[in-house]
Amino acid sequence: MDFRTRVRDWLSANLTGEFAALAGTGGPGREHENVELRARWEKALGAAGWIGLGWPASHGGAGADVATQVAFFEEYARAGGPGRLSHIGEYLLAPTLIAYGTKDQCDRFLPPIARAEEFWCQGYSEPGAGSDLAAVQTRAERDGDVWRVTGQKVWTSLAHLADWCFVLARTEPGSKRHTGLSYLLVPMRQPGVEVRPIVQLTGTSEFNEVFFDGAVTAASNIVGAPGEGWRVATGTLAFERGIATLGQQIGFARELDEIVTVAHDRGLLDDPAWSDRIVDAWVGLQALRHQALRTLGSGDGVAPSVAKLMWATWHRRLGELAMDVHGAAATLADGEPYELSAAQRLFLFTRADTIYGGSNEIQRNIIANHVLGRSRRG
Amino acid sequence: MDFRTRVRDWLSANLTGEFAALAGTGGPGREHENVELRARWEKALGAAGWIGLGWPASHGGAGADVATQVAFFEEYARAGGPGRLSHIGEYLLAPTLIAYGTKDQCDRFLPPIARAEEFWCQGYSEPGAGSDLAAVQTRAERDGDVWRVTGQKVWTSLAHLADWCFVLARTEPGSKRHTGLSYLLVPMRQPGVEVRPIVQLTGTSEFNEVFFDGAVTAASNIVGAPGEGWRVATGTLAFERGIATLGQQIGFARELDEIVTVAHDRGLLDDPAWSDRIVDAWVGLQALRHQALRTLGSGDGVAPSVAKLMWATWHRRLGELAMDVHGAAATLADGEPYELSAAQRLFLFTRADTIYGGSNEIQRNIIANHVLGRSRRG
Amino acid sequence: MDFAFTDEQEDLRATVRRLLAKSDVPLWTKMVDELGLTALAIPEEHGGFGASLVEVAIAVEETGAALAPVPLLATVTAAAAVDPSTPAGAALLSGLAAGSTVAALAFPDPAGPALTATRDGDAYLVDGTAVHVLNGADADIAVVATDSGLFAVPVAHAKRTVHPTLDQTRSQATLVFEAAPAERVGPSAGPALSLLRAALAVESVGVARAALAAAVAHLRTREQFGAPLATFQALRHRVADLTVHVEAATSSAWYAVRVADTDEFDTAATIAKLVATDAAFEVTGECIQLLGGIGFTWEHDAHRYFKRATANRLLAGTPADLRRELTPAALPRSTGVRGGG
Amino acid sequence: MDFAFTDEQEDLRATVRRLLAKSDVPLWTKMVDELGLTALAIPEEHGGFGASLVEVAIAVEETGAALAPVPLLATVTAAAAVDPSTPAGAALLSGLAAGSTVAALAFPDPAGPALTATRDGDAYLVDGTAVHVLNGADADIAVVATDSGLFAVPVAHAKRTVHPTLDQTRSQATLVFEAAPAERVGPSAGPALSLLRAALAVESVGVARAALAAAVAHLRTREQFGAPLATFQALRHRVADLTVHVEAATSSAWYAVRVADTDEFDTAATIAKLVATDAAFEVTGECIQLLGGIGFTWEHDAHRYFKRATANRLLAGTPADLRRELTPAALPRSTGVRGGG
Repeated sequence: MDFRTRVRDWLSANLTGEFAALAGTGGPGREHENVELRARWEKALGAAGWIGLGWPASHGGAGADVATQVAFFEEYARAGGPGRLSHIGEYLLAPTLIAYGTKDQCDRFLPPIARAEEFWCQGYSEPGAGSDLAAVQTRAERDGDVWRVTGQKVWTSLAHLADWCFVLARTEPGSKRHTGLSYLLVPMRQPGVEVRPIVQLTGTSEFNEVFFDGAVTAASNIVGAPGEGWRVATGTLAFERGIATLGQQIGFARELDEIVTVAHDRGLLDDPAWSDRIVDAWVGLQALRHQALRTLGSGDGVAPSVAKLMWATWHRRLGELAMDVHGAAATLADGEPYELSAAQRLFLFTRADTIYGGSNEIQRNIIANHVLGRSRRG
Repeated sequence: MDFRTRVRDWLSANLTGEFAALAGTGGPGREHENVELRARWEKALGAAGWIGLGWPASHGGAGADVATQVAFFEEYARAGGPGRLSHIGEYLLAPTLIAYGTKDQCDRFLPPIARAEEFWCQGYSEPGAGSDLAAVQTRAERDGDVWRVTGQKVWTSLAHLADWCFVLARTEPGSKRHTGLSYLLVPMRQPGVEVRPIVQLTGTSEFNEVFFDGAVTAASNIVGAPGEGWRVATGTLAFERGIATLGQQIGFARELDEIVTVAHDRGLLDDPAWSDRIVDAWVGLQALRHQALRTLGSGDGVAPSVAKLMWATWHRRLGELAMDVHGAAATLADGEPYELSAAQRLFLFTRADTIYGGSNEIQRNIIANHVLGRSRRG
Repeated sequence: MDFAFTDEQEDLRATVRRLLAKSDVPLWTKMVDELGLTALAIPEEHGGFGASLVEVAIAVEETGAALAPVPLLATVTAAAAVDPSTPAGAALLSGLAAGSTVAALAFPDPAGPALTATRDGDAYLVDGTAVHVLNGADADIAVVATDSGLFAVPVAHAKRTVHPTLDQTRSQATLVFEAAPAERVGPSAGPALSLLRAALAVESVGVARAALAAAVAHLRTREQFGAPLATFQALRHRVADLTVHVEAATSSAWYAVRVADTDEFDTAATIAKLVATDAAFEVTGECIQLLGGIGFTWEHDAHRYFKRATANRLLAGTPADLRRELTPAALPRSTGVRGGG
Repeated sequence: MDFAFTDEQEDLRATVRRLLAKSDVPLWTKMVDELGLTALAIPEEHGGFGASLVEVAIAVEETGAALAPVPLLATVTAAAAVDPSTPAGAALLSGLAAGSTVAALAFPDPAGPALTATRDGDAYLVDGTAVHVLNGADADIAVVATDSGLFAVPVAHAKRTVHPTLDQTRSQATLVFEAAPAERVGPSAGPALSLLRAALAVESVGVARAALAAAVAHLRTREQFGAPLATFQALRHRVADLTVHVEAATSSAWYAVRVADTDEFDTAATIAKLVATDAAFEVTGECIQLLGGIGFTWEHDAHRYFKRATANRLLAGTPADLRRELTPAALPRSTGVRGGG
């Protein structure tokens, strides 16, 4: 049986019963939905061996190539699989450990990720630093057998669910910018860690502030040498997106379908001005797909930035289209206190698409550095 | 008889005979048309007292207020009056002389402008300096009773017709940027001046390079003190546009009308996608008008930059619309060697609209300086 | 045409702005009792100040900039639509001027059946459904646009459904009238929609301006990569473009206000609604981007500006609707041949 | 799907680029005789190299980047449309492979009558008017898309009007056929238009890339206000956005090339034409802006890129036409309800 069929069969057999309610829930803008059930679903995924597909076999993975991983994401999206909770561990931490960690670290941390027994969150951004990831003020001091971490992180997705956080902290007092940072693995469930959700414009929450006040982690929980944190953190930043892109686009297509349905029901499709606008959205989605197919795994330095700018900008415009096809009715919410329709949620959360995960401005800086050479700033 | 009627009557009585051929000719993108006849037309305008309407009566003008001057431009545009040749003297030099010049200079230079006996051009921009007007390398040395001017100016409209040029030249050797510049009035018809037309993307020419090689002007032909040239030049830069705006918009409306006619003839107007696009162009034109009416004469510091950005951007889009309504036929020229249709000329020359007379980037710098405070650059 | 404000008008703006800056509660009471903002354009003989729509628009623009959740726009547009020469209109205006009554214009769904008024002896009965009635939760009197004129109906006589809204700073209601007793307050519903559109345009100017000011303040104070954000040219140019949007919105919105007494008003108000609400939408959306992460938090006001701008853009005629309404003006002859200018 | 080029394909690209960089005259002779570019995709049994459309597209992209005034695109699209299993097609391909013949695809005005072919004994007669025939001034053979298949007609048998063009680097002709003797070279005109569109898309990628490279070179060398233009963030971000356009154009154009043998080709070629020519239009236009004053001089190549991009955008289906053609694919069921993905 080919891989795709295997994935499809497993999903259709398992996304049933209590899990049937998960279809289409979770993910960006909807991370607040069905959290406990999704955590159980992750364990089912892990038990079936779907987590860590791309890790090398030597590290407990399936050593799947890019095309195979893409196939998984596509089938998962097509089946309406819910937004993932273990992806930060699987796609951000694990490649980092595999590239820069010790064997002991891999042995300790990879299996619980693969079994969805431990969830992770990412402690990079800090308040007031915006997109400037090197403006780290969180500090960690070595104290005997442990690191003591004090500081504040922000925009931390899923921190409230996470068991661990990988933290960029300043371990050389007085160091500046990219120097003197270390990459620490810090347990979240301890007295020195406080998580406060950030309520976003949708009225829901999926990002958090995380306060470390003398939080403790074992001295061995450092990836790379002390002071090498910037290299470790940026070496795997590019893992963040890419492979998931084609699956993400299936979700986009579903959103566009809903828009088409509304436009049809409201009798707009006979009006060429409306159908042209929808055709443009559809063409843009095809262009996203062509871009992903051409650049996936190509190692092209600007490809991730190009892809992020393309999809975030396209998706934001899709959110506007979703509202416009509803017309004035789109100004009414679905219910009290602030229950939003799918179109409204899409519309509002896509304003965040162009900011989180590297803002449009940061992506433009990266591309410009590549095309025009580095500039002094940005 | 009210002023408007007087203007209208005069135009309908005079834009006849040989001058009838002038209707709609000249102006940006068409400065190469009917030059000699337009020069005679300017003399007729001057003889009738239409040049210098806004100058104070003490300087030989009519002391007309802004509304009256606007009325003249509107009626002139409505009658299809040709692109002006004396406007650089009338609207750029004359206000400068009135503000900063001596009585002798006003007596010497204003009357020939008002009679259209002497045409002027503006010697500010230099090759390689782009929008950086302070990057002046042209130098002038005092030599007994005269200044000797050496250097090169560029983007000089109508230089090939001009009798005089007002030149920003460096008179203090070794001075930098805005300091050490002087504002000199230099006769064009002398051996030390060479004018070379710049052929633009339309295949026609209205800008020039001007080479000064020891060109001479009397010591008295300096406006303001030596070294004060920057203040004199920038003090009247804002005169450049503004009052002419509402007349310019009548020309824009005529261009839009032509587009509507083509769209109608090609059966496009029954298609809402096309009619919406034309409505948007029309709405944009109304917005230009509202903007001009609200800010004319308001002394609002950013208003000229806002207006320039608005009209240049709108006009560029109009040029694209003009091509699009023709479809594939727009790729064929009207004749050999490179005769362009009105739509093609509009389309191509509007690419210059966003560059000359202060590029979009320069206008954005000016607005940003106003809103955000000055920055180190730009 | 003179767009300049008189000294008195500038004073009014400053006074309204001062009150709004205090975030006083009860704000509405103070707006009405202390400043008499609902009385501005009502004739003196009906208890008002006899000022013009310009004064009203100043108050609406400032109230929009503050996103104040008060029924000012609803009440003053209703007041401006009422014909003072009708007896019931005169009475209603007195109540509005005194601030004892909150009113709102009520229109049917453009895609649905019209609202109708039928004579019943000396009185009238209104039937039909009005949708998206602004500040419908607060209104005492609905000023209803029917196909036979403008009618005042006590909201108590309608079935009112107050909806939760995307923009939480302004309520909306659906009002269902079933033979609701009504009084005639104007011969034609004609100018009512244009008044609402012009007011939404002017309000959107205030919303856009305030959002941009918040973003500008952020850029001037926040540092990144070792320099204030306000020194980054890409952001500077974005701010310049947004300034152009605000300027264009201001001009078209105020043009409509200035021609309110002319034949041009319907077209000008439609253009103003299109230009100003599109501009406010663009500006408030981009301000979220300029603010970065905090821009999409609930805590920051940026999303409130954006949601108000979104609502103003879609209510009382979407951009798509407005373009179609403007088509005859933009393409006046089916021959496609028009006179210059 | 693999978008990667083989080493041989990269070599081909480098070779073509080297030749074009020399601005050799006669360029066309060298392209044909030395590199055999017209023979690339022609089967070996007809004198070609038997390579794929990928190799052809590489040559077209590079020739576009150089704005070389040679009939390469016209000839190779005609060659690709011809069915080698037809006797006349096989003969024509031999001539094209040898470079002794220049061909061009010929289509009717979409708004006018179709081109027709009628049987006349063993031969055919073609009637009708073909418009905007690319490189129509140079073509010996018109490969004519009629409603009954693809026919080769010697241009000598047509009334040819060569037009002056906005884009002076490529000629266009109108060809009027009146019972012109013709040979059948393909059963259906079907893929001909898609081949032309895909080729124009790929060529536009080259045009956009070259224009952007020229602007980037300018920004890196020119100083203003005491600093290289390449350090101004507003310009840097503009270049980033244009890079995104070029990338998107590259992906959609090459996607079409890669699926040329599948059922998807017509849709993919139409999307590629829309995406890539719109992108090239935007990029080449903005490059004029980035270059400033010299950007709109006749002397600089910027306007030539812009004019080629303009022509490619409007020929073989305007953006408005293409959108309408794509509507069934984008909105496949009139119910508006579609399956996910």
